Amino acid sequence: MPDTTRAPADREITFAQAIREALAEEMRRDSTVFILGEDVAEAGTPFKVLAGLLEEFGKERVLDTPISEAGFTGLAVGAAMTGMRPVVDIMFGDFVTLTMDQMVNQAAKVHYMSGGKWRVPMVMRTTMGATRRSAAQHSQSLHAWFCHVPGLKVVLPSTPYDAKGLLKAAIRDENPVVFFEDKMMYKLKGPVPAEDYTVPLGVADVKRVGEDITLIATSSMVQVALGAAALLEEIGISAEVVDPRTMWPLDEKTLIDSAKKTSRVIVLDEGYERYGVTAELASVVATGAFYDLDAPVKRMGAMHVPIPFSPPLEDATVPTEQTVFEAARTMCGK
Amino acid sequence: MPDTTRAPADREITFAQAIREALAEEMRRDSTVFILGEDVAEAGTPFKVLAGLLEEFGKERVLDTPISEAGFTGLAVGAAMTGMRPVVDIMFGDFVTLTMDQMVNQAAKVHYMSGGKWRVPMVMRTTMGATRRSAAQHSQSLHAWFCHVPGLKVVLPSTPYDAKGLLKAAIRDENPVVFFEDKMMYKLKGPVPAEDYTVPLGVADVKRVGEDITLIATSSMVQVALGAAALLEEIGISAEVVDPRTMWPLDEKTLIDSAKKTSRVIVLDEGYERYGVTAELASVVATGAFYDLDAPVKRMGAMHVPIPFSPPLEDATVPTEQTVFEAARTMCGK
Amino acid sequence: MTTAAQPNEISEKTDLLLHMYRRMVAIRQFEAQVNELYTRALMPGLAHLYIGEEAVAVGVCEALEQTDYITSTHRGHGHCLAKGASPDHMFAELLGKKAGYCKGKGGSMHIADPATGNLGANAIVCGSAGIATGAAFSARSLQNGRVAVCFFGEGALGQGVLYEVMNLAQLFKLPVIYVCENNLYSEYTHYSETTAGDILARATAFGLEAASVDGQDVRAVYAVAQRLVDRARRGDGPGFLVCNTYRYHGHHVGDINREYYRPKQEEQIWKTERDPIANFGKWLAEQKLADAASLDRVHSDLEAEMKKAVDFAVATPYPAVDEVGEDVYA
Amino acid sequence: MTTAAQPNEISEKTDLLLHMYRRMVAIRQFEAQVNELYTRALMPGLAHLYIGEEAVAVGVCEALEQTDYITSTHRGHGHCLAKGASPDHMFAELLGKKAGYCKGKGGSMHIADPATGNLGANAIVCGSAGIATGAAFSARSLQNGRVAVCFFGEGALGQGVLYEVMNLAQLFKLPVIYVCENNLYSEYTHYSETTAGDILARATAFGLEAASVDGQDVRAVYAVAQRLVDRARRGDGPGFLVCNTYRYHGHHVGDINREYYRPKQEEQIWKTERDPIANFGKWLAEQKLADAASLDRVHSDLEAEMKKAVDFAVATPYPAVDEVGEDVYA
Ligand SMILES: Cc1ncc(C[n+]2csc(CCOP(=O)(O)OP(=O)(O)O)c2C)c(N)n1
Ligand SMILES: Cc1ncc(C[n+]2csc(CCOP(=O)(O)OP(=O)(O)O)c2C)c(N)n1
Ligand SMILES: [Mg+2]
Ligand SMILES: [Mg+2]
Repeated sequence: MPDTTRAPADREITFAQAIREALAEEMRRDSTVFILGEDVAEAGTPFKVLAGLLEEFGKERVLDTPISEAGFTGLAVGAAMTGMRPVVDIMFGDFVTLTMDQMVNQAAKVHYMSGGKWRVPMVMRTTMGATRRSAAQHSQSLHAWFCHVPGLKVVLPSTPYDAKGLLKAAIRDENPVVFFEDKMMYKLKGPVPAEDYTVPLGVADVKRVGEDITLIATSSMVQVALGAAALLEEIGISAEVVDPRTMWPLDEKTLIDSAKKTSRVIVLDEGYERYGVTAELASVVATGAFYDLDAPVKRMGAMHVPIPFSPPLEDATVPTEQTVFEAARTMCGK
Repeated sequence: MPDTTRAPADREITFAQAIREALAEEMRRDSTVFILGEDVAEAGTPFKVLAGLLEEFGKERVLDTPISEAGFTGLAVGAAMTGMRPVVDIMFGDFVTLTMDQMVNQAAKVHYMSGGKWRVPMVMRTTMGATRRSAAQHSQSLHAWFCHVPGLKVVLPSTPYDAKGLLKAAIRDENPVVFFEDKMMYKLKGPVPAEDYTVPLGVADVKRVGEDITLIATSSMVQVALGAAALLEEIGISAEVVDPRTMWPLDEKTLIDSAKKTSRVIVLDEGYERYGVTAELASVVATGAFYDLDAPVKRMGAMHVPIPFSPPLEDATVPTEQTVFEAARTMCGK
Repeated sequence: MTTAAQPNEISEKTDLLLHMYRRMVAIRQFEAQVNELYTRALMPGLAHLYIGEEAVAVGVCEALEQTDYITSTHRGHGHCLAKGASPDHMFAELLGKKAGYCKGKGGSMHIADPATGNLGANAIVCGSAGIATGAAFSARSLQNGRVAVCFFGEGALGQGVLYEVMNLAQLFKLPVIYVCENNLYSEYTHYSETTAGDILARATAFGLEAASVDGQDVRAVYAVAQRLVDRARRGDGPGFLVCNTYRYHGHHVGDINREYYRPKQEEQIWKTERDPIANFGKWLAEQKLADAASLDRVHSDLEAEMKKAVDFAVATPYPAVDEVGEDVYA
Repeated sequence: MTTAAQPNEISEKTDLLLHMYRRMVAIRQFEAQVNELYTRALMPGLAHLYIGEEAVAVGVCEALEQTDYITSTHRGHGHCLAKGASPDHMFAELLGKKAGYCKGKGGSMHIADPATGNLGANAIVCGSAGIATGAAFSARSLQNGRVAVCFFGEGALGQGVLYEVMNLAQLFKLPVIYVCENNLYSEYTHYSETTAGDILARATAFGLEAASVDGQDVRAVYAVAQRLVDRARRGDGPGFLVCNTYRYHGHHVGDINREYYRPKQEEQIWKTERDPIANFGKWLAEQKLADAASLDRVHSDLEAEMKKAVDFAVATPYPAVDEVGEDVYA
């Protein structure tokens, strides 16, 4: 069975609940934490992830904004510099396009440009992931852009346990952190302890131990990888599933060690394959495990097309348990 | 001597002149081509690249805009859909942050989302490159973001010859093309024929033939690679310099063939090394030439820091002839 | 679409008036079928219904030529139909079928149709403001006499790019009309919570000719739209039109329990007292331009037509999977 | 900076007036040295001089407490000095030295100083509008009574994010003042070519309290700034202040031949007839608040002080190369 939790837990909650709990706990702990975004208050976001927070924390700390992604992200940067800890909600990851100047030219650089004098402890939570029939402007996974930017940290949780622990760590972090949640995982259940815990940024997690092939996967692709690993087990292939959990800081060592052990690697990420996260991870592994690899690192990401609306087309754009299974089987020569 | 031109030419012009000629020729050829941007008219841009175009084409075709990068880029998208061929000028590549929604959610997707019915034949020209003492918000090379986006083409010329031919091809292309000019190259001279020619998008160019090591380089890094190659020659190492010229479409074959021939590869790009262009190119080569490589592909890009103002610090952030020379020498075991 | 009517002749133009009535009913019947498709779980994803707002799209689009441009929104079916698209290919698009306007690649939020000047719906709030402005720019450059209309919800007033392009449009004197459909809500939030100051003043501050109108009165919308369109077409610059309206359904088809953000009573008042179709029908009858029976027939005819269009869409095939890679580049 | 003065006591506040005079001269002398450093090729990169606009920064910053916040622009030396920064560390920053306010990492366009509430200059036009608004947000949340001022050139009126944050500020009633320095040009383009409509109306449309003032008259700037600041501090919401002013030099130190975009004569008129320092000095003398000799001494004293500060900056070392990797993450 995949080991999806770092600690024994006697209860299961959904990914969405894990996010909500992390926010609620941090808001209780620290009065400077607040939430800002479109339809976050009464509605609790269209995904209902924040339901109930308004009731507990009031509208001074759970603020509905106009549809002004650049404006309220910029507001968050300034608030973070001056004593608050904003958690900005960008409903669909596709809308981060509108926040790039605030995140990249402002948030990411303030600390460095000021010679370390100002800090920007903020979190931007946003979503990623296709297959919701939402078409090209509501289905992208654009996290690679932020990974490319020094000064930002980038988190992609894959389980309720990680989501909660990483979000709490992100809120406590002194830097701007971009936190990506796959929309398709909100209902995923998993064990989460009731006690306070954090998952440190920069530590990968081996979600499943295996010997024959390494599947390095991010976000919902971890679930796909685990599914593929179960299929592979049936034909006698033992797959290790490694989840970097944070794209930056990146725990290269855990990735490379697994690659060295198994000698075969597939990298899975739901962002576009080209010039995306799979390229970086594949390159890190190809370099770090150069003398141990039996085959080229294989990359599997989204097809190089805007995400189509039509269901049969959309389904063809992202890796699935089946396509990962096939790729791994081929790589293992079975 | 490096072979920096594809055709004999009896005259040398600068990179800036090559850009200007390309624009002027295409504007003469096609009355729907026009230029839009900040201070492009009387001033001819702060880099004076467009000097003289207003005089020839008038203010209906060379238009100064307010400081509204998103707005006028969006305007260009609509104009391109309805019969014009806009060439948008984004003064510093750092300001593309403000255009991401227009370029990524609109320009890149219109053709696909409309099932091929609308087209967006536009060019965005912008700049890249550090070491001008312009600090963190005026020194970035953010082309990797666009490379990651299906529907866009991305061009990075490295010589006056390529600049002219690629820009003409970009203007004639039926798709949105992002065209990056390294600010430090505007004064670079090179042979450029007076006759009409284009350089097709998607064809790499071997800028220098060599046997021992391949330097895959983009934009100004091609010049750095050529300089390093000259130094390497002095110690008996024969370096091949390959310039992909367009990041998308990407001519993988030329890159891989060179890697197979020399067995050693360094990839050079002035964008941030992490999650950037070097990752994609290194990964393509590591996969395509897997059985031929003697060493891991080495990547050299900008350091993972916002570009500092202080000259000694800034100079340390980008690859130089000397650092490339050292890396190549080490790789070749000399 | 028609060009014949002059503002002062409107009341005489029975044909035009009945045509507008038909169009409004067409939109309502179309949307009823969309809701039905959703309820029957036949439609992938979601859709945002235009029911209640029909007079806006119809009033504005009747003031346009076929060759004029529009850009539309996530709530775009009404604009699309008002500009002349045919329901069967629209339904096919909503179902992701190959026969759809965008070969199934766009879906509800991205229907586009060059034949009727529809530059496309847009799922980015305010995402098409630049595009509409650019279409007006090319109309000016190519001197083809066209005008562009940018439809957007009042939620888009929050987006800075709107002010950028209004400034550009006024500086370049572009023939573009920004039509703000104020239906009081953006998703689940009342516009008063997200909109400071005065909406019209936001446009006049940039020098635009601005007006507001009862968006439930198609004749009023048509008249003021025509004034702004004529002005723009003459080269007198951009216009801005606020249409005060209301959406009867939820933000999207899945938004059923709405009481936490808007009272049922409010919905009831709009539906019973201010319905654009019922009131227009009453007026037509009062004016003796149509009798009750013929108006009823419009409804039943269009219901039948829409059902047929749905049947077509349901029956027509999906694109082949390998078409996924086509149309990325032209 | 002072808090003692009440609006109606200004004319009696000789100390304050002389202090403002000194500050304005300090800015002018500072900038003269910057130009000198550029001419002597001692300064890396470029700088944008504030000469001619001194009354704006000084008039506004005198209305603030030290703990209040400002955000600044690419033309930021004046704001920085007016808020109380010391010239030696500023020059050091301009030269990329370790002793600079940002350890040399920021340079001219990014000087920041928490001790004086300076959130930083910004090289993105309108880049700090969000930051200033956010600082006002935290002031409101933390109830620390602070106010934030966002300085920006009239060129920033082109950027949509300004309207987004004005809307937010008004909705949340934030204590922020947006100060538009209209010096007639953005780079090489006259503002009338890029600014449609009416500037003040762009702010009042969002409900902000707006005013415009002669930016060459420090007393006038101070008075109206104080009114807006007091209002904001009381919780009455954001303000918007247009200061009409002029930059004497080019867009940056390298912009020497300017006739193609602005006439020499125009420059001449502003310099001779509307100089904020000369006119203020004349007024002080007329009012018998200072004699000519003491005012002259202010200039020579500050010139000497600035030269000393430059000497410090020139002599002090660069950061060690390995510091390049520090301060990326906190
Ligand atoms: C840039 C962006 N931000 C947020 C959204 C999510 N969203 C979709 S519709 C909508 C509300 C739009 O309200 P309005 O503009 O008034 O149009 P209406 O739905 O009322 O017709 C929001 C916030 C989006 N699609 N795009
Ligand atoms: C987003 C962005 N676009 C363009 C520029 C280039 N630029 C730097 S200063 C400037 C003009 C600014 O004019 P204004 O705001 O009036 O300030 P001023 O220089 O007159 O003080 C421009 C266009 C920039 N720095 N940032
Ligand atoms: Mg609305
Ligand atoms: Mg200016």
